Amino acid sequence: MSEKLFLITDEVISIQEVVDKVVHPNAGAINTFIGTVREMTKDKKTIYLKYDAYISMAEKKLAQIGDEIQERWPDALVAITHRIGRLDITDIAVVIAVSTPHRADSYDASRYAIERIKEIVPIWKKEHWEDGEKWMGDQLEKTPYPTGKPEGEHLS
Amino acid sequence: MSEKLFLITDEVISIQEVVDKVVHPNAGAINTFIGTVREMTKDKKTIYLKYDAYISMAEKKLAQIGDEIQERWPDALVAITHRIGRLDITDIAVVIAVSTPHRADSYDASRYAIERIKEIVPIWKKEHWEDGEKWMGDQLEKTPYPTGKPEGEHLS
Amino acid sequence: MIKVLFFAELEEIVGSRELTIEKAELTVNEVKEYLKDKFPALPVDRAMIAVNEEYVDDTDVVKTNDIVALVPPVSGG
Amino acid sequence: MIKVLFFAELEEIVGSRELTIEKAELTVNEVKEYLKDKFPALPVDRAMIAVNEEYVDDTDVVKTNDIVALVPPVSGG
Repeated sequence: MSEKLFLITDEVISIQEVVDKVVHPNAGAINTFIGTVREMTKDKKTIYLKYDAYISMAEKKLAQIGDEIQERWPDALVAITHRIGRLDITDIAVVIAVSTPHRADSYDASRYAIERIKEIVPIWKKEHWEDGEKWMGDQLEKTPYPTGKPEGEHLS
Repeated sequence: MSEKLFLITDEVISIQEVVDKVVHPNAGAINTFIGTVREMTKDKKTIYLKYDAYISMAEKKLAQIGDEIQERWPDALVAITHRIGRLDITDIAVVIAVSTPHRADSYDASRYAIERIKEIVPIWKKEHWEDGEKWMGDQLEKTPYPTGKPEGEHLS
Repeated sequence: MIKVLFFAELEEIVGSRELTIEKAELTVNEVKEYLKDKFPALPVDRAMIAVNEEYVDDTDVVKTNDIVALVPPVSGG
Repeated sequence: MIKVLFFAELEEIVGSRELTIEKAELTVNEVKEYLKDKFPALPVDRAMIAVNEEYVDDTDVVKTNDIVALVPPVSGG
């Protein structure tokens, strides 16, 4: 396993290993978010997924999310591992673990992490259905980036 | 390990085992809340804890929380394990795992579960400090139950 | 015969996890009065009462073979 | 020499994960125009641009040995 707090891997993710990275005597609460491969999205049946990433930048952006969390929740410890490659139904794609002294912050910071992953971390999912396949992320073409970078005050 | 979705145990809790109970093809998100033994609470240093429970009723009340969650979030699957006996700093006292198709619900339902555990599940914590010990739960004597049962519309 | 269970701090005050009341029927309130008489130091009014593992009201009735539990404020999680 | 990286759908359209532009300095906007000319089917304006692994503005300048990446809308998590 890797000691990295922010890791892109092509291996199966151990939840325990990610949690272990944030265990601390002053943590009373650890929230984890585990993203798994869902079979049905509306009426479409997924057979498997493939994830691709710009690995070095993705790890850097995950670390940035960790920094953003520690600015907002100074006592938080954060570890995130995202898997790439082929994933089957129920496989784990991502594990986020956040420890804090008290429980409310662990939920809020964990939620912050997954929302930010979906905004700034260069990872892409290709859905494979029985009748086709598609890179996800812009199905509605609702995400143009005319300025060349994401909008929003909290992006850097 | 036990197959029970709602379990009181005196053994070390495996996060993976609790999560495995809620993995499902239609779950895209699993939120877990892990309660660990914190060393410092304000200025007091905990040496270890002991948890006691009314085991049969506690498992029944955990199951009730599962039912309440499925009323509010019909697609949620819930598993909760709480440990009793002696626990040292950083040991896991409770693991809640909630799976849902989409992520927002997994956070909300998990948070609901931990709040309800602290209201209705007959489990008690005894703090052991260097200079004393105390059963927790009513330090401020702010929780009288003159009617013999907890108040609140959502209790049953 | 009604069985009463004590946990946590209450068990320590009573010195035992359970006792038996030799009655066939009592209201919850009567059980509480009985315990207050017998154990003046027991914070009965700060406990919830469960009968057969469900929380009850003071006016509910407890019958022979029922199991009453005093549930002090909980602190799990 | 400026290196440009393509991922996901963009890699499939270009047919390669990377290409090299033989220039010493370009604005981000000039890199985008270059790519639009070369690959008319490439949805350049729906991608974010990163230089050396940080998101940049169209007016930023790219120099020799910099690594530019086209980052289509992400879908991790």
